[in-house]
Amino acid sequence: MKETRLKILQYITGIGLFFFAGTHLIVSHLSSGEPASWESVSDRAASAGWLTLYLLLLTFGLYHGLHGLRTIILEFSFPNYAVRVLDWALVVIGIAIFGYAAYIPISAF
Amino acid sequence: MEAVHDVVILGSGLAGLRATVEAARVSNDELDIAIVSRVQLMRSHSVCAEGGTAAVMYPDEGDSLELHAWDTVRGSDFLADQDVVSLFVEESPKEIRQLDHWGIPWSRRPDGRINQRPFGGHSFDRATFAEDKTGFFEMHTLYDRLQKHARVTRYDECYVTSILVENGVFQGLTVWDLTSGEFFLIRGKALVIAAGGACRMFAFTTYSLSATGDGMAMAYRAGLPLKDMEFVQFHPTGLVPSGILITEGARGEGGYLLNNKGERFMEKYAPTKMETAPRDIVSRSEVTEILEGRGFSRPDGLDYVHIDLRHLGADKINERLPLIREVAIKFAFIDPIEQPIPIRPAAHYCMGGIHTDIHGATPVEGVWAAGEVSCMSLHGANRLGSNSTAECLVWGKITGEKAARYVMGQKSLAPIPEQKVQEEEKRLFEQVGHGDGSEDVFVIRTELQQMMDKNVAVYRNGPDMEVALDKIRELKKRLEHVKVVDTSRIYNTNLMAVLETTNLIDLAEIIVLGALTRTESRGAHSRTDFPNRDDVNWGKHTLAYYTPGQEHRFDYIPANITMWQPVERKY
Amino acid sequence: MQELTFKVQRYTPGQDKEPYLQEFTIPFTEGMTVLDGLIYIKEKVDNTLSFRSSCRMGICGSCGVLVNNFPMLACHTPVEELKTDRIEVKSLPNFPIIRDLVASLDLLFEKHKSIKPYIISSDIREAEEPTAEYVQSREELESYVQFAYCVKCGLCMAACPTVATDALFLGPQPLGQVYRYCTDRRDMGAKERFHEADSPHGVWLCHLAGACSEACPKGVDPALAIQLLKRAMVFDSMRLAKKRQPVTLAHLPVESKPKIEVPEFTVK
Amino acid sequence: METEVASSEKPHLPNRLGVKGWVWAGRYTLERYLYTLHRLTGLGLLLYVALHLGANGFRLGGEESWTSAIDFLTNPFGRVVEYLVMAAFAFHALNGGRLILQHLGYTLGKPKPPIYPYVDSMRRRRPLTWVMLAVIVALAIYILVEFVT
Ligand SMILES: Cc1cc2nc3c(=O)[nH]c(=O)nc-3n(C[C@H](O)[C@H](O)[C@H](O)COP(=O)(O)OP(=O)(O)OC[C@H]3O[C@@H](n4cnc5c(N)ncnc54)[C@H](O)[C@@H]3O)c2cc1C
Ligand code: HEM
Ligand code: SF4
Ligand code: F3S
Ligand code: FES
Repeated sequence: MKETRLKILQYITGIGLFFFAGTHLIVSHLSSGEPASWESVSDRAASAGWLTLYLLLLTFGLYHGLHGLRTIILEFSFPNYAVRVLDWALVVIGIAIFGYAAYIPISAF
Repeated sequence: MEAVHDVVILGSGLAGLRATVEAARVSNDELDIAIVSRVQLMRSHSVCAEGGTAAVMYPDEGDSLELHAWDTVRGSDFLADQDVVSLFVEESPKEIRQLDHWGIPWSRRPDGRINQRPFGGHSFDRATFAEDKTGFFEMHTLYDRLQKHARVTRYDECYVTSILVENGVFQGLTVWDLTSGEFFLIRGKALVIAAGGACRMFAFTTYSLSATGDGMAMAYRAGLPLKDMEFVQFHPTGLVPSGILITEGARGEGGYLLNNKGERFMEKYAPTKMETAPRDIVSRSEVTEILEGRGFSRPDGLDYVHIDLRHLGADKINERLPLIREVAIKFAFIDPIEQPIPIRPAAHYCMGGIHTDIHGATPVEGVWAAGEVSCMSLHGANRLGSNSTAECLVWGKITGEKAARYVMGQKSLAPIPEQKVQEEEKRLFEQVGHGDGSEDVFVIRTELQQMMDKNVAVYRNGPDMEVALDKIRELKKRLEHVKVVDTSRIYNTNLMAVLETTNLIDLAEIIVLGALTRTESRGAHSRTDFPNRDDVNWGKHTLAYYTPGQEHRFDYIPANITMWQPVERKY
Repeated sequence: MQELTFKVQRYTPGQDKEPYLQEFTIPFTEGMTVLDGLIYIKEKVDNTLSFRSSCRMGICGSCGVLVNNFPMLACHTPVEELKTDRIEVKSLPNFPIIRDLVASLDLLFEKHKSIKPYIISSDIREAEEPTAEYVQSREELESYVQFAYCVKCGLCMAACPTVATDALFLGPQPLGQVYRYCTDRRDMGAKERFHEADSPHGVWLCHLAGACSEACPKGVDPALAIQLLKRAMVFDSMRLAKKRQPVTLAHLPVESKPKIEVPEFTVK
Repeated sequence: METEVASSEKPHLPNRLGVKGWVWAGRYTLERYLYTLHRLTGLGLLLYVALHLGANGFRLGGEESWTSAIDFLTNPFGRVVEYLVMAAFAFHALNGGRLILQHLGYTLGKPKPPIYPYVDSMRRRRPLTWVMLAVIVALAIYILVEFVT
């Protein structure tokens, strides 16, 4: 059951995001100090822990967001043959963004 | 335009759906079956059936087929054909089990087996029920099951205007598709008529608005005789003022009937059975109470008595009679847990119908009839509650099977009755469809209904019915000058009302003529000028024949007595 | 309240390009329903008005319309309940208009059919030639009977925001019936129906807007059925579902009570 | 003439609400509008993520380019956007939690034969939903206070 499995992932990534994105947001937007300064950013990029968190966050966020987007697009009465095209398009977009976005922190590691 | 099918089923009530499923089943989906209904299939009047379906399910707990047969025969005031009754009691338990296997939510006993409740005139608790929505659940179980059969073509909202028969052979139906406005012919090799009853000729009735006796009237005009039309059942508990039914199950579960003094008046009329006496008796008792001043009066004349459920308690009412509670709150602003419900007798069932043999076959080759539209005669002069849904299932099955087997015996189609179709289309859209008439169909219909309520009701008498007859003939004349304002062919309910009213008036005439001739009181036909049953002269069925351009012709055939000779009917 | 102002949607194909609202003023009588109002208009004011009705007791499901911007059964709505004397009646949204207040529900019926809404039995012989009834406990009955209350009126479909955009979405009524049948112990067809519900326009396009349950006039609660269906499907796809025992037939009790007496036959 | 075919042939007027129905459809209470809000916040967050990832590219240009880009965050408009993202996240996260639970049938109660007047499962659980909304609002206010100070 393909759709069911995809949706289970949507839930799991949702729960994951709750923690990862939550931490990320609190650390980088709410904590005192200058979380977004070049130093802080570079510091975090140098730590394996933070790097893992970022990559997980990125994976989960991309899956969750793009699957969510897919759901909405499907609702415009997407016929079945077009769904496959859509799916592949989203996969390609997802991988491209992932490659680009993962390269940045990894390159600084 | 025309459509061709093997078997055509007219009507999608319990009988029609059951027949369709059976025809598809016995033919292994090889026959091309059409089901035609003036409403969307699952909206048929049968969904209103509330109380239960009679069947002998517990022979080891005291019930027996003979007992069910005896109750039915006695209930019918000894007019039922007893061979028909025998077949019926044997088949109905099978139908209960069949529906169980098809998914109906029958109410259950604590041990997980099917529950049954007491019903009027039955000596054993044998009304199988699904809460108080029995007909509804049966309909939807059958409708759902129908979805399994791929070769069934459905004609939802197609109003059949005539049944075409030539030289005693079925040709087809002329149909007006309400949603597209098309008028066309459906040809078929066999027809099952399951088009329901006709009590919408009364104003205060439990019937759906769509049950206007079309099937009976069309069959009659096609040359099929109608049997025992004068027997119209009045249900004792129609909710005031709408006429919506308060199920007999409410009394079966222990509800009391009370007059304005708070007395359980059934003590006087049926001391052993009390509230669960047969319907004709309870209805007469209520009318007597009201006439003798022990009812409650209303300015609109709908005087009433009470049915009191309070002592049953909230739990039992919510579990066993949820629909009754909902209906009472919605339509009378009364919660039966806290207040008694105002009720009075309401026109409820046509014992009469298309004359058929024991297997539902009509005198025309290739045509069967089942359900309320037919009269085999199972109910005689008075139907027992819960026997009708059972009848629909039993004869739905029988006729569906017979029709399918008939067609599988390599029958050919009758030739196209080109001319008849054209004439019918003309009758509909040209003759009736003019806007310059002087009469309003809704006025005519209301006058008919009010007159029937007044003159052809629970108690009848000669002079009243003479007045009724005159009125009917007057209305019939006036209907010829009716105006149809609506000019569209699509969903023209104005024109539809004209067709319905034509049918109702024809049937009303037959009812009144039959009732006038029958100079006795039997079952639901109760004449104050002839208060006794007359087995010597009237132990027979009335048959009415259509004779174009002339008076209706009446004939009589004896009731088929195979088990019990008539005796006095006491409860 | 003495008088009611009805604003009724009118549209006759071939005559009108667009639906429009027509205003009628009619007398109020106590206990009258929206359907009574429409019937009054039809019979006394304008014979050309078209709408559906049959049972007039809220059980046949014919008369679904949009009353003051909420889907309702016209016959099941006493005017008093609306708490206003201005009543706007339109045909159900998300369904094509046939004429005036009459909407085409064909799409609903087709979708309903597509989910195999009937008992799929493992023992075909017994299912078609019953020998006895199946036993069903109270809990088993209660697990589905609420969903069997559905009158197929389509109000839920008119309410659902996903149906509003997606013509292919199965929708609350069919999905609710998927669960109704899958959870019935007499049925063994869960897999087949899960397959239908797993399509891109199936159960996962329900985002729990809850409007379906809010609009449902018969207390069916399709939203609940759908969420329970999702759970069943999630468990099934993760192979966590418990295996269900097939139903058992009722056994005849050992003891039997004496028969009630029947009068002797008097004809031989 | 089969109805399946005929239905598509008949010239009936389509009457689908379309996207308009997400925004306003009639007198519905809470959940139908939470649905819209969840969707809006989801899309908003996705948009933000996209921009955010794009902006991250400035890091490749070294400290200077990053700092100038990040300056945006300190101007009032940037602050408002940042706040909205935080608030949207708070809503989407908590409501998402509710949805996950309820989509799987939890907290909704068991089916039972309806008793008139009918109360559906959503309505029965609505108090919980209101509590959730209250928490979201409290969070949003808390974040606002944090932001201002
Ligand atoms: C309120 C109420 C409660 C009842 N409760 C019980 C009960 O508890 N137990 C019991 O045993 N009996 C009960 N009955 C009686 C029983 O319900 C009916 O006798 C039975 O349902 C009739 O079913 P039917 O299939 O013969 O016809 P119906 O259900 O009336 O169906 C008639 C069909 O014919 C179609 N039709 C009619 N005219 C045309 C036309 N011109 N063109 C096309 N189609 C047409 C209609 O669309 C419909 O589909 C009750 C009756 C009423 C009124
Ligand atoms: C914080 C944790 C999050 C949780 C718990 C969560 C939960 C959910 C859930 C359960 C859904 C499915 C809703 C439905 O099908 O009805 C959903 C949809 C969605 N989410 Fe999230 N989400 C979270 C974060 C995010 C983030 C960070 C984004 C942005 C990238 C996002 C974007 C979306 C989108 C676009 C949808 C589709 C909305 C729709 O179908 O209406 N979510 N979310
Ligand atoms: S679930 Fe409720 S609203 Fe939907 S069709 Fe069934 S009865 Fe009507
Ligand atoms: S309204 Fe629609 S989105 Fe789901 S809960 Fe009901 S089906
Ligand atoms: S007329 Fe039957 S539900 Fe309204």
